[in-house]
Amino acid sequence: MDLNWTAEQDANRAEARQWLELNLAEWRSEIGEQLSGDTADGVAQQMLWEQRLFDGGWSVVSWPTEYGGRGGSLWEWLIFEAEYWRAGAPQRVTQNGIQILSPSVFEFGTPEQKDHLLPRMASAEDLWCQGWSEPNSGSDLASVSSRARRVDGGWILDGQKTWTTRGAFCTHLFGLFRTDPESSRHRGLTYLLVPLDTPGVTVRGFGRLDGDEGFAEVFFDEAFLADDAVVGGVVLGEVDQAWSVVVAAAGTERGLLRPPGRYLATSAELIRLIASVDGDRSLRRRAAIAWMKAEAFDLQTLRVITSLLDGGDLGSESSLSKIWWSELDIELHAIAMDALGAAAEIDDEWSKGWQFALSGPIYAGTNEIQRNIVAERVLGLPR
Amino acid sequence: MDLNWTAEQDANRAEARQWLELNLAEWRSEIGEQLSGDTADGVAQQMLWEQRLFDGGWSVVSWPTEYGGRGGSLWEWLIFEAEYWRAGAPQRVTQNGIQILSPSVFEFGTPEQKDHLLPRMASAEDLWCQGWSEPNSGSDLASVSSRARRVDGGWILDGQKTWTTRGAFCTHLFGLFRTDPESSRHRGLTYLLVPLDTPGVTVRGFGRLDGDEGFAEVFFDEAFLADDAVVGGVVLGEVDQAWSVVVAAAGTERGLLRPPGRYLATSAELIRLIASVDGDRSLRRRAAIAWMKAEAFDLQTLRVITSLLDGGDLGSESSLSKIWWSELDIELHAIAMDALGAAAEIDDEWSKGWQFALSGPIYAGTNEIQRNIVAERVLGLPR
Amino acid sequence: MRFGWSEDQLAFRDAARDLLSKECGPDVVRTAWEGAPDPKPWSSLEAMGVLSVLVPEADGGLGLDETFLVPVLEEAGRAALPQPITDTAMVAASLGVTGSVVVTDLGGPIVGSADTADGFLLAVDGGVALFDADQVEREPVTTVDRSRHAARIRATGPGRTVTDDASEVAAARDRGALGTAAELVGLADQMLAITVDYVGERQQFGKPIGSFQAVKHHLANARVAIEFAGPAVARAAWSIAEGADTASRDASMAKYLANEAAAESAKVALQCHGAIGYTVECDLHLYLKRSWALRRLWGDSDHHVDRVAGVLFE
Amino acid sequence: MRFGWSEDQLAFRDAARDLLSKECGPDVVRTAWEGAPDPKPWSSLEAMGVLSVLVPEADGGLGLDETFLVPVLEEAGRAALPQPITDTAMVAASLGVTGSVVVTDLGGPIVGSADTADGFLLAVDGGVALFDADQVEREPVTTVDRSRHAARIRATGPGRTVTDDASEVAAARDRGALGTAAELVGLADQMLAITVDYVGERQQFGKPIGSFQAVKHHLANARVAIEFAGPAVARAAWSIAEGADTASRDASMAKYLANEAAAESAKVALQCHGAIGYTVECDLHLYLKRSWALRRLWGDSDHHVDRVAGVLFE
Repeated sequence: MDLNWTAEQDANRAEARQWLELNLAEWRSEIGEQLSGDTADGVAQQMLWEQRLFDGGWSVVSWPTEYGGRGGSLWEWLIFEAEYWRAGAPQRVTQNGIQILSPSVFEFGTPEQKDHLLPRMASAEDLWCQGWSEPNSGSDLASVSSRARRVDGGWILDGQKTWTTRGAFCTHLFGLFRTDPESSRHRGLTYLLVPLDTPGVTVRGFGRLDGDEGFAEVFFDEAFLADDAVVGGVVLGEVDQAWSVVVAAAGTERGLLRPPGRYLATSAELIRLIASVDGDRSLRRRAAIAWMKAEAFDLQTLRVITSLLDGGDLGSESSLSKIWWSELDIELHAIAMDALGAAAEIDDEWSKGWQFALSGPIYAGTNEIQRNIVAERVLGLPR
Repeated sequence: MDLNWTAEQDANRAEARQWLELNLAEWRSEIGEQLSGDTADGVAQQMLWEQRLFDGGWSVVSWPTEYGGRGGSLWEWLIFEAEYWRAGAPQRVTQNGIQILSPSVFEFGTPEQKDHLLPRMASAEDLWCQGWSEPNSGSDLASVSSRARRVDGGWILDGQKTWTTRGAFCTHLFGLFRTDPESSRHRGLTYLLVPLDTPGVTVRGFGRLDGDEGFAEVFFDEAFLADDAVVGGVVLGEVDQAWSVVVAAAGTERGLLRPPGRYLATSAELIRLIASVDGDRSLRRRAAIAWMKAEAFDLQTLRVITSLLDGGDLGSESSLSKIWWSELDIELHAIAMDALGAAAEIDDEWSKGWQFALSGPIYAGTNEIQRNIVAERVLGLPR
Repeated sequence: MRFGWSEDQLAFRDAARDLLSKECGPDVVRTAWEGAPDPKPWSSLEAMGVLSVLVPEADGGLGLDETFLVPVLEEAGRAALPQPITDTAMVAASLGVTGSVVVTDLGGPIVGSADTADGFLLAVDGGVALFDADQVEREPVTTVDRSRHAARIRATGPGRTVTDDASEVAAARDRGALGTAAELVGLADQMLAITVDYVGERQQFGKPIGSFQAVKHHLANARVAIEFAGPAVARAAWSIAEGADTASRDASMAKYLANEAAAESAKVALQCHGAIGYTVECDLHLYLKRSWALRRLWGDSDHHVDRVAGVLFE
Repeated sequence: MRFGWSEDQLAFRDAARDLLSKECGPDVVRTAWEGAPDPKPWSSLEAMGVLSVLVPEADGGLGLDETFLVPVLEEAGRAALPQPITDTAMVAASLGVTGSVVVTDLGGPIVGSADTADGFLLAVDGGVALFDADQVEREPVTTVDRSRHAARIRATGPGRTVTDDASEVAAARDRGALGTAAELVGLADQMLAITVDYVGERQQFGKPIGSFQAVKHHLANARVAIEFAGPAVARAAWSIAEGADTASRDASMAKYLANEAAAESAKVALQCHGAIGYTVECDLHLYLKRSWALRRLWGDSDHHVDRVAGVLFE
């Protein structure tokens, strides 16, 4: 056990910190008032930021350099993320591609798909949204009913996706479609890559809980998706075999590691807030408890990365992390709301953060599903 | 709405308070050191107390006078219970009979059974324990497998009951036995009344969590229960129809109303404890919250009694109360443990109370079952 | 001893509930998010006498007490009525101040319906004074619940002194806590009801999600919290109406338990709705955000717990 | 950066686990409830060098640090080893005090193994001094966990001063919190493991109770709490071994999270066992009661939260 960072890692951290400080200041003066990343104007601002990140070589720290990455280890990724959130940099509009799609491209993509998709994802030339949920398929992902029918030279898509984060501002969607009409549940699904400007595809943005247009519905109405609509092909993995891609993605390390720096940064802000409002002893105690939980998440991540580097895999334990960070995020913001008292109802950063935190136990598989997974796959309880 | 007590009710309260003060003092000087009511010597002490209660006319306040009661209303019962717990009087060793058996005797008993059973129960001549749970039937009561086979002049009993509270000190058991060997689940069960000195019945006391011999196993080994082993007959209700008795008992008002005075008394003690150890603000806040919950339980009981007197019935709402008082009892004792700090591990009244409180979410139907009932029967969610 | 609303109180409440279910559905609440609220439900309640329950008959009111008003405020909460009915019908009316919409900063610095109110009851030097709409300056505040139309208010005119008596001001604050507690119990019940309907219909894994034990237990928890907050609110109404010694303590207890019931109901309602509830297209958010605002008005949970602790440990 | 036990540390831990699983099963813990504990597991651990991990090689110890000892203390917790191993192997050893069983009142006024200890390390005027068994008076205390054989201790002889340095005493207290935290993580894991086995076997309503979602979620909550307490304990071991500036804060964080993990595990273990667990015939109570005792030794949760808050809000 050695919790000291190496001199090289310290240097990485210093470099990241300096770069972020300088570039955030420049970007902020360039854009004026910063808008929500879940609005059209806000996304436009953030594209400028993504461009800076990519140009600076910080967009995808742990990817190989050939795909636009920095070739860094998971440690360097973790260090960068800690600095990123500490600096108050904005949530990434590229995150659904980088966190959810890219691990599957790395594992299942053809060389041509990797060469084409990954650099464009890293540079935000393509902005990807996730097409998994449907009006009748939320927690029960295997019940998706959007269809893709094989025709000469491509696929005809029909159906609807929804709750698609930032769908109204993205260029592409990755999604699950039922390609074997005789199939049911998790069999007969194909993982397709769909440009959103495909004729027959309609995107309608709508308001999330905080009112920002952070969600979209995506309608597929006899939309023809040509096999070459995406360089390297529109199918990721094998036809009818999307489920194996989905399952593998849940077990891979890239992307699914939630950066603890985010919660450490929020807990540091919370402590400043409470110190500034002269919080009483019970608020200070609650904040100290939340800080410890953020710190524990950081430590657990260090443990997980050590284990991954030793050749272990993440597996179902990611469900433990998801329960922890999502409930911690609510706790951090609930304490802030209590510290703000009457001012908590003002529509500002803290109350936006509170509302966003409430989505944590819902998205990426509800915490009820995560607890089932912990019970069944980690503890081995009967299904 | 009128939350004032009548002059007559105030007089009842004063009478009860005075009687309890005098008689508790006399009883305490009579017995010396008070022992746990879950030990043989403690039960002997408490029988003296039960005798006093009965002689004073306070054993069963709301029963008709013909059965040894005081003929009081539910309000008078409530007032007496509040005074009883406020005075620090001991838990009743007669309670399983008075609270669980007697409502069914009132509703399903023959006149002869009522005349015989009820006065002896009120005077503690008979001490009843409950024979419902079996080694393989806890939450799932309908799965009981102890059998009663009809023979000339009586029944032959076989099987085993367990977790029978104070079984080692009781004279009689009321229990569910499978009388139709072809039956399954809740059909074919009969509610039998069994003297524990019946040959072939063996009782073995064993330690509850706190180490006191508060539980017993009761073994039935070809035990012959004569039809006249209990005056009025050993079957309560109809043969093979015990389930209707059990269901009705859950909906009747007598007995199932948990006296809120018990938790009000504990919260008053908790406040004294915390004031005495100079508890910090967060302990005081926690105690104030627990006090409010005890008070809310009292108020909800007043609401329920008002509704019962208006002709309503208790029904599944008793599950709401059970969840509330059982979790409140743990909360009250957990705060006390925290206030005691290092002294919390000493085996005394508070730590005994803590351990006892932990049984609350388990007995009388686990709180998991109660929440199912609230969801399905109160809210109408699908089973 | 009789702990339940009277026939008259229930009839009055039921009339308000009928009226609000017809005139103040979620669509009406939504209009208040866009601009001025529909005046209809408010004027219907006014016509029913709800706003003047506490006004003496001699002054044209109903001359009744808080035990008549509180059940109606629960209904106003259930409907998420946009106007600040506690301010007008409970606080202002009890201080003898009438007007169509009277709002006050006694419950906190951020005042609702600031743009349409015709009377402003403001804390002034330990007392309260009444100001007309043209005697105040409004600094609008964008709140999460847009239907509140909130602002910070500063007096620019002299106003009319309503009372200098600190105990009357304290009593007004108790009434504000009580009225808000009643609204919160109604909101909690409404969020639960919407969710019970939803989870009975929504199918996942081949069955209604309401048949999953985790969903059942979430909703059971909300039901338990409401079951025990309701009587605390009713008792506080009675204590205040009777001028009981425990009135302040009872108001605090009511507000605390109602706060917690609303918090529990809001939490499980959103979680059991999942992504569908996490949008402004779903009606749930109207009630959710109102409950968040009311939880901190007229004293948050810590404030009221401290008041109760102050009595218990005095 | 490498956050995991080394091969050597794991091998040492596994050896202790094997030893304890053979020599300190629930039956052995039960004997300590009736009288003096079986000396075998303790002397085996002593022979393995566990008691002298922190003792310099020059003094006949292993000359290793807390990162070797802590994984073994988790195993001692898992086994509910009756003797106070944290007192002896962690606290006394780090102060250069050796002996077969050394106990101390630095962690609280109620001291375990008071009847069999051969050394008593007692707080004296800001420092600590060591007393022999015949230099102390014991006032036995009946504790819920009878296997603790606890007493309040009063010195009757002069003793030998071990240190007068307040910072050494404070460091000893941090080590006590760390060692106890490690024991609690082991206990939490043990209670969970026993319960997972039980709910997989116990049938009600025609299936194992572990297939009910409510039971699953209870146990998942315990697993989550343990998952995040473990790394906090490991980090505190490293911080103390390295003499890091954050050592005290990290020890408090470890103790707090371990306390809460043990509390959660104890709660759900008992609830999921139902009446079967609510008896002294079921082994669960041995671990349950030990966890209750250790939660309040060497500082309870409020104490350690306040220490962390003190650093964060300094």
